[in-house]
Order: sequence, then C-alpha cells, then structure tokens
Amino acid sequence: MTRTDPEPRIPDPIELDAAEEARLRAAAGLVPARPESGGEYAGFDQVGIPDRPPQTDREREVYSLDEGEMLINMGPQHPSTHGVMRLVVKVRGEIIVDIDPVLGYLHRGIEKLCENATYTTVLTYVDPMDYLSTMHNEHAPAIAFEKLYGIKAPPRAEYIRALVVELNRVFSHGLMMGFLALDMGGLTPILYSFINRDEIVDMLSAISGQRMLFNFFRVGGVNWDTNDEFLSRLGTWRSRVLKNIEMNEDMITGNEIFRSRTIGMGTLTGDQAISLGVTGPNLRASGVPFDVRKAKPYSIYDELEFDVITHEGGDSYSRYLQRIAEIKQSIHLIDQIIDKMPHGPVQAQVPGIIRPRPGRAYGAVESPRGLYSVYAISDGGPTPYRFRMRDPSFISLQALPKLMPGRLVADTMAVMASLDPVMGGVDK
Amino acid sequence: MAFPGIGIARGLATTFRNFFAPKVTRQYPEQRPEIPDRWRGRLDLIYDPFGEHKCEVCFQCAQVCPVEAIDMSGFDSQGNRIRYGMPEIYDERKDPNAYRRAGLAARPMRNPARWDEEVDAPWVDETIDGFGGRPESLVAIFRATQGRYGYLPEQALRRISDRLSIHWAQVFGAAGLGGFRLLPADGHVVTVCDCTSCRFAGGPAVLAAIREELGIGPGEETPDGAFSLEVGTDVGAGTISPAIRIDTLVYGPVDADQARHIVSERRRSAVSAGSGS
Amino acid sequence: MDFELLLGIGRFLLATTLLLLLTVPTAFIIIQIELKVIASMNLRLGPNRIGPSGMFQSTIHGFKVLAKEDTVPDQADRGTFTLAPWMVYMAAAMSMLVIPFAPGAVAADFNIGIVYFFAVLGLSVVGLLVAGWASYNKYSLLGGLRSAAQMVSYEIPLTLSIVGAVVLAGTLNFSELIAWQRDHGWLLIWQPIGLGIFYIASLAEINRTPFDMIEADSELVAGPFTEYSGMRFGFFFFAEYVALFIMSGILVSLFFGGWLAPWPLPAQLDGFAGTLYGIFWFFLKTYFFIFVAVWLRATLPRVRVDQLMGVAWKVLLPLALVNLFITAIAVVVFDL
Amino acid sequence: MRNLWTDEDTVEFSIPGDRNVEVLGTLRDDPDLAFFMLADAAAVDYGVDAHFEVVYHLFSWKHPGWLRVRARVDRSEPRIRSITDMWEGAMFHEREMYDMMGIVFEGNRDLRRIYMSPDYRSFPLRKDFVLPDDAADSPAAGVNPLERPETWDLSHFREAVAVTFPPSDLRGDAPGEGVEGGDFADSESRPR
Repeated sequence: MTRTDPEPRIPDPIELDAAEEARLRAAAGLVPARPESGGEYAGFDQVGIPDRPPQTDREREVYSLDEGEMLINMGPQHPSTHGVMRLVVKVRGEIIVDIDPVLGYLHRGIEKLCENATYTTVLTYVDPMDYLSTMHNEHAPAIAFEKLYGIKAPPRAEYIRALVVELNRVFSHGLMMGFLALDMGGLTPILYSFINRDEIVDMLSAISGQRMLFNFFRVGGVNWDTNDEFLSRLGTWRSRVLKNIEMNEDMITGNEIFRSRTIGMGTLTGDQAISLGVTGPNLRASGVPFDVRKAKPYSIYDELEFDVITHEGGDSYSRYLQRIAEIKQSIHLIDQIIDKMPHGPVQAQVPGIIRPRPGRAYGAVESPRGLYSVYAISDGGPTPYRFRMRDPSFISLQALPKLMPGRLVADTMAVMASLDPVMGGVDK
Repeated sequence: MAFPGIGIARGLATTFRNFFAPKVTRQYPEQRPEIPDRWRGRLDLIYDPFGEHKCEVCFQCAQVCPVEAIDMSGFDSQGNRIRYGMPEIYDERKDPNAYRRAGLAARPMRNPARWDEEVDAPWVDETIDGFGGRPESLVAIFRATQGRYGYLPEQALRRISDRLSIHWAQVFGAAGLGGFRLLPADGHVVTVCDCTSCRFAGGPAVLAAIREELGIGPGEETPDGAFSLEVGTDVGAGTISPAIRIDTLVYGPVDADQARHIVSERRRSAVSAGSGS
Repeated sequence: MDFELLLGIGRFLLATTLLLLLTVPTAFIIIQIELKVIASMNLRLGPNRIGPSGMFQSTIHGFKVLAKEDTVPDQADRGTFTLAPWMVYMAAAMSMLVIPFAPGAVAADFNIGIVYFFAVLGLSVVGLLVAGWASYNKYSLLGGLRSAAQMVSYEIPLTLSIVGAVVLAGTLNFSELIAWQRDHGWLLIWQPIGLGIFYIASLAEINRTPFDMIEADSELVAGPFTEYSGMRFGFFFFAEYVALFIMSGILVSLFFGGWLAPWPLPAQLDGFAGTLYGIFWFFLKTYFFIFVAVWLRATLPRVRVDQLMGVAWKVLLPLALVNLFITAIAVVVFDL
Repeated sequence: MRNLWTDEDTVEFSIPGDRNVEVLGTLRDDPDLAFFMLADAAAVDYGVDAHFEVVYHLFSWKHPGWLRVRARVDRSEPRIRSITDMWEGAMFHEREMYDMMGIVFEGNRDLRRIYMSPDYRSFPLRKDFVLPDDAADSPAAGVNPLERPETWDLSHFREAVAVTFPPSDLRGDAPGEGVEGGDFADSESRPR
C-alpha cells in the first residue's frame, strides 16, 4: 500500500507578511467590506471589493474607487458572459472606467491531467477545452505528437483532418454570428446558427460517433474513414448551408441598429492586436494577414488554394464580417478537399502505448479563435513530461480591458462577443 | 446601405418568411433522432461472438475510474447480484461481499471475530513463494489459502496483493470471479426477497414457510447460530420472483414448499457438516 | 339625482372590475402569442404540450408564478420593495379605463381622456424606479435609472406626436376622436409622421424591443426585476403585457379608427350589435399591432442606451415639433 | 546562445534566464529577424533537482519556422524579468506561469493568481506537487482515495449536517449564530 505524506506546502514567493499587508491596505485606503462587528455593510459602492489586501499594483488600481464610481460584478453567473467568466467592471454611472477579468471558474487542470495520461489518451482530455472547436483542439496535439514520435499521417488521413476541422470552423464562426446578435438582444440569429450547427455535428457524429467531444484524431491518423452516411449528410448540408448563412446575414449585416452598435466599437489596430497577442479572425479583422494555415502550413493546407482574408476596420463589425468571409472560405476549402481527397489508409502503424524519444515538439493550428498551439516535451516515457496548450481565447481576452474604458456597460457584451472567447478554452 | 431602414426591413422580411416556413424542431419522444451507425454516446457492453456480454462484472474499471463515473451492477459467478457505486446511495451495497469487492472495509455481518481474522503471514508468504511468487499462480494461491481458512480472509488477500504487486482491486476481482468464498463459511443467512415483484409473486407465502421451518422471524437467529433470516429487496432483481438467497446462492422462482425444502435440506447438510468436522 | 349618481358609481365600479379582470386573460393571451410567434419565426415549434397545440402554456406559467416562493433580499427596503409591483401594475390597469372598445363600451369617457391616459401611464416609471432602488442590487439600480431616463424622455415625443391629431380633431375625448375619424377618414392619412413618432415612442415607453433597455437581459440580467420572485415578479410581467395591449389599443384608437371598420358600414348598426361589431374590429386591429410588436422583437437587436436617448431628443422631438407646426399651419390655412 | 537545435519546422536555442529581455528584444526589433509575434510563452519544470525553464515561441515572416527560446531559471530563486513591456499579451502568459509554477516575473504589474483562488498557496504544475484528494485540506490530501478505505467513512459528514438551525437563522435575521456545530472544517473528514 503506497501512502504518501500530505502534500508539502510550497511557499509563495510573493506571499505577504502581516505588516506588509497592513501597510498595503492602508495605502490603498481599503476597509473591509464587511466589518467584523455589527451587521452593517460599509456602503453600497463598497460591495465587491475583496476583503484582503491588493496583491499587485493593477489590482489596487481596479479595486480602489474614486468618488462616484462603483464596482459591478458581471458573472460568473450572468446571462451573457459566454460561460462562467467573471468581469469586475468599475463604472461611473454607466460608463466603464476599468475592467478586470477574473478567470478560473472552469479551470480543470487539463495540462496536469495530460501529464498523467498516455499520448493516446491526451487527445481525449483536450476535447473539452474549447468546446466549440473540438476538432482543432485535437489537431494540434496530434501534430505535435507525430513530430515527437517521428511519423506522418497517411495523405487520406490528412485530408479527412482538414475536412473535419473546416467543418468545425464553419459552425464555430456561425455560432459567433448568433451569439453576437444575442448579446445585443436579437433573439433569432442564434437559432438559425444552431440549425446549421446541428447539421454539422450530426454529420461529424456520423464520422466520429460523438456529437460534441468528437475524439476523432489519433496519433498518426484519424479514428475512422469517411462513410456513406457522412458523405450523404455532407452533400445535403452543402446544398443548404449558404442559404442558412444568407438568412443570418439578412438578419444582421445590414441591420441599422446592429451597425450602429458595432461600427467603430472596440477598435483594435494591427499593432495593438499583435502586441496583445490577439490572433485569428480578430487579428485579421485588424488588417494583419496572419493565418497559420498560410504562414506555417501544417496538414495539407499548402496544397489548397485560398487567400488570407483581411478586413481593415478592426472594430466589432469588421470582426463580424471577417467571420462571415471565413465561413465562405471554409466552405470553398471543403469543396476543394472533397475534390482532391486521395484513397488509402487513414491510420499509420502506431503501437498501443507510444513512447517517443526524448525531445520537444511544437504543433500549431489555426483554430476558429486564432493560434492554438501545443508544446509537448517527452522524456521517453509513455506520458508527456510537459504538455502546454496556448489557447487563443485566453490571450484574446486581454484585449477587453484595453478596449472597454470609456464605453458603456451595454457594449461590454457586444465587444466580448465579437472577440468570441470560449470559457472552456480560457480556463483550460 | 443606400436607404436607412432597408436593413431592418430585410430582417423583418426574413422573420416573416420564416413564420410560415416548415419548422425544424424535433418532437423528441415521438420523433426519434437518426442515430449514426458509429454512435458511441450510449455506454454499452461489448458482446462476444456468441452474444454473451464480455463484461464479467469484476468492477476493476469502476475502481480505477479517476472520477468515479462508473456505477455498475450484475451477477457474479455465484449468481449473487452485486453492484458497485456509492454505498451511501445504494442500499444494495449492504451485502458485505460487494463491500469488499468495492474496496471498502467489509461490514461485519455475522461472526465478527472472524472478519478481521489474523492470518498466518509467514504461511501465506511461504505459500506464495511455493508457487513461485508469480501472478500467474494467483488462483492456485487462492485455492491453497481457502483450503486452510475455509474462505479467503481479507488480510490474506492484502498480503497476496502486496507480495505479487497486483493492484488489490484486481486480486479481489479475481477472487470473486474464481468462485472463491469471501465470507466465513459458518452460519448461513437466508434472505427472502421483498421487492415489489416478489411480493406480488408470492413472496409473503415463502417468507411464512421459512419462518415456520426455521422458527425465527426476520432479523432473528436460530438458537444454534446456524441460520439467520433477513428480508432484502435485492435478491432476484425482479426476474426470478419470488427469490430467496442462502448466503450467496440465489434460488428462484420458488414456491413455499420448495423454499421449505431448500432450507431444510441446507439445514440438514449444515448439521451433518458440523457433526463431521 | 341621487339615483343617477349611484348608478354612475355602480357602472364605474362594474367597469373597473371588468377591466381589471380583463387584464389577466389579456396578459396570458399576449404571452402565448409571443411564445408561439417568436418560436415560429425562429423556425421552432414553441410550446406545444399543454393544451391543444400548447395554448395553455402561459396560463400554467401564471399559476407557476403564483406558487413560487416570494423572497425579499436581506438588505432591501421592504416597504417600497413590496409596493413597487403594485404601482407598476396599477398604472397599467388604470390607463385601461379610457380605452374605447366600442361605442358605449368605455369605462370612463372623460373629456380629457387623452391627457388622463398619458398622465397615468407615466406613473409606472415611479414603480420601476422604486423597484430598482429598493432591491439593493446594482443591476436593479442601473435598470431603474435607465427606466427613469428612458420613460421620461420618451413621454415628450409621445405626447407631442398626438398633439397634431388633437389639434386636427379638436377634442381630447377618445370617443369624439373616433367619431371625427369616421367623418374625415382615419388619422393615419392625416398624421403619418405623428403615427411614426408615436409608434417608436410607444415601443420605448412600454420597454419593447428594440428599446427594452430596462430589463436588457444580456446586460442588466433583468433590470429592476432582478431581485423579484413569485407573484411580485408576476405583477411586473403582467403589467408589461397589459401595457403592450393598452399601447396597441391607444394606437388603434388614435390613428386607425378605433372600433371603426375599414369600410363604411352597409347599414347603420345600433345597440348591442353595434357594440359587438366595434369590439370585434377593435380587438382585431389591436392584436394585429401586438403581432407587429412581437415580430419586431423577434427580429431586431436592442439599441444602446445612449442611442436610445439620442433618438428621443435629437430625432423624435424635433420631428414631433415640426409635425405639430405643419398641422397647426394647415389647420389655420385650410380651416379644417 | 547555446544548444542550437532544429527539427522540421522549429529552431531552438537556450539562453540564461537573466538575458531574456535583451535577447527577445533583439529578435523582435532587428529588421533582419523581425520576430514580431509572441506565439506562446510557457514554463517547464525539470524536476526537483534541476531547474525551471521559460520557453518562448516566436514567429516571423522572414523565417520559415517557429523560433523557440528557452530561458533557464533557477529553481531555488525562481525569478526572471517580465517581457510585458515588449508584448502586452505576455501578461496572461506570465500570470499563468506564476500561478502554475511559481515563477516570479520582475516588472510585471499584475502578477496575481489567474486560475487558482487568490489564497491558494501551492503551484500545481510543479513536479513536486502531489495530486491531492478532492478536498485538498482533508486528512486524505495527497492520497489516492481508493487506497485509503478509511477515508470513505462518511459518518463524520452525517453528524456534521445533522444540525438543527434555529428558526431565526433561517430567516437570515441573525447571521453567524447557532451554526457552530455545523462547520465542516471542524469535522475530521470532509464530504467527498
């Protein structure tokens, strides 16, 4: 019976001692939100300030209030925070002064879990990360592990991979259109988007056996070849999808209310976006033609014909238009992939338990939210020594505090929806 | 945008058109979705070519599941209904055999002195070494241990698990599947099923017959300590009603006469075995 | 004299009771319409299990609301918190008094019915503001303040938009206004700008999409109603739909000829038959405009709060004044 | 620059930890290199006896591959300079590295926990971190529950919840009274 001693506490390098705590508390002018004695609150505007000293300059800045300001807690249970995300919003009236995103409500420690899973099972753990782009979540580790193990997937497997990730991109971008409208109060577009999504996930479940967490990729290939059911559903969907997208476009694109709320709202310049690490459609909407599929072709993207789409505005409306353009581009890519798909096996010969040689590998894909990359280190054992995932929505979220000050509370949701974060990915 | 209001008008036209369009809602219980051939959303056990379940209800998967998502039930090799799950949720887990298989401290039911029986550790080690200390000889070791103790004491199993470096969940699983006795042999528990289907199928008559035969009521013990009577709801799983169980053996469907006969037979054999030893 | 007074009081009490009773089924019917129409426009089926094709869904919702626990937040101001739903509901119900359903079927045929209507409808802002303040919740507070700003702003263009009609018809009494429309044609033809302003402002006044700033659920959770539960929330909810009914009814009465049929009657109907005929046309038109409001809700996103105020002050108010100015000149010049 | 190494699409080299700002600044600002984009920043723990590494992945149009820069950090003194001045987007990367590995980034204005709660006092991705039980502060911390059957005993829990609350407490009039017996922290084992 192996028994381990209780976990030894690792001391925190910036842990504060009591005197320092008192000094900081006094410096920030903080009083406890709920005094120890007596049941009275300190005041209405004080609700929301944590009852502990600020740990950093930035935290002190956010949580110290000037005259006329108050903190609003948006989330973790709020109708439109796209999951369990919390935004501490400092407002003056309805004008936002500052925003502090507080993360971690969905943190599952997937990186640590993956360090304890074999290379094959890692691909099941990454699925629920960014739950709207599950195929991409599996693609990057598959690429990294294939590099580590030194094998290549067969060509047909690569084509099937490209096919399913583009399908995934179509419904993910389609949902973004719907959510953007929903966060502005439009009820209908999201349901039209879900019609499209349902058709795609039915199709993907025909090929992979699952509707949401597909678990379709394998190291050295994919789980299954295409079957008739998948292809017939693909044909049906292909004949309808443009009509569905057009239906949504009729609802949103020209709508004057929508345009007046998104044009010029949340403008990111290209330099700003690069500095903030924003990638994907959000970056391309700011005019930077960075697309991993072109910049660093992985899979079969160097064999396909497509151009990187950019928009110049950098505002919420450009980000929306960028998504629509990319949906159409993805449909175009799907057509090409179907045309060019070769015959052959879909899975390379790989042992049950993979033990790559010690080494490091980096696999990056263009997920619907941007650069999704995996850095895997092998020490020769059956499990990765270190498995790191860079999720694009996690990084893109940093743009929110830069974009929002001076805007209204109502714009928070509109700008956030245009950045399209998914909390499963943000919180790993 | 040429003229203000065009965009809104197009949106209104779209919704108005869709007001009359065919709807996409699936009326779930009436309209079943088309399940793809490769669907693996439903947990199902794998069958062998003869149509039998490949699962042998050894609980090893359930015990090693890190998030304790597996909750399973079935019949072990002795026809004993067993279930793995949170013991505080399922009353059925009161069966000590299942307790021990689940890796829990067995709940002493009868003869508590023998539950935590000290085993002769050097003897067990010797036995294990005698079989070469190899995991392949697990069944032989079990057989030898049962030969000495009449059943497999928990401590002996733990010893075997340690010495052979087999996860003890696997040791218990193997012991249960191999038909070994995990309970002390003396003192029989007669359980009469009291589930709904058994009650309808004549369970009360069976219970009355056994009461008459043994001369004790539910929850009581015969004066010589050889039998006790209990009422449970988990004996036959509703499929072999009415059912009775003696220790781990399930009989059913039985009528009152058969039940009386079974118990009296068992009593006679117990008495003769007791006199023989 | 005494007898007539008593008769008048009795008639008034009967009418108010009937109207109060009318509000509940009206709210249920409108909620049901909204559920089904929005569902259809979303390509869904909508509720279809309770009753034939789900027609009792909203009723069941109403009873569910009755059965819910009624909670008051710890720090809330109990007195005002309790009073607020009542104020909002009564404001809506009281303004029903002047709606002319049919010839003779008016609870109180004031001389100044139009003035009374706008005065009473404006009271609901007090209830919303009080609800937002008393809840001790920041979303409620923001929602309450938004409601105050929005409803007070929109009352001005709302009232000004019909002054043109009043000048034209020369009366403040709804029945006389409808009688004028019988003789001269519906005010829709005479006052198209006034109609547009009135429709937009009335949507804002009753918090319908695209002006549902007060309970903007993606921003302010539920605005002033965030902390309410049970029947108190039910009162707010009912008041909203009753207000939609009233606004549509007033719109019909002011601009679409009230109980008048779109064509002249072949033979003059009198008495009870005439009343029924009028009620039929009134409800038909009213529910058409309720359908339009629901249709808008299914289609449009919400405007932002500053755009909302901008529309009121920068567009609607000048337009309404221009409209009034043109109407007044026309009345003087053409001696209408 | 040490240990230059390449694979099919990545070039990597190691640098000492105290020169990361200098090296990354050159890589970004030199017009011939122009690694304008920080693709990823991650921390790696090479074990209790070894060191930490902060790994930067960079992208440039002028070079075909990704560039990996590995900066070595001492394990006993896990400090490295922050690169948030160069890329604002490194903020969340560094907060995550601090949260998960306990590496302190000097010059980062907002070095707080990002995933774990602010009062959490351990670093989950370090290799000497033992996977704890669900209830991290229970006596079973750090032990696989399956191998400790005694921790399955829930009788403590049952006693703990069998507390009758006085009616005043249910109304919320008197917070904090009459709940002494119901504090889970007092009981030895917490509900799993």
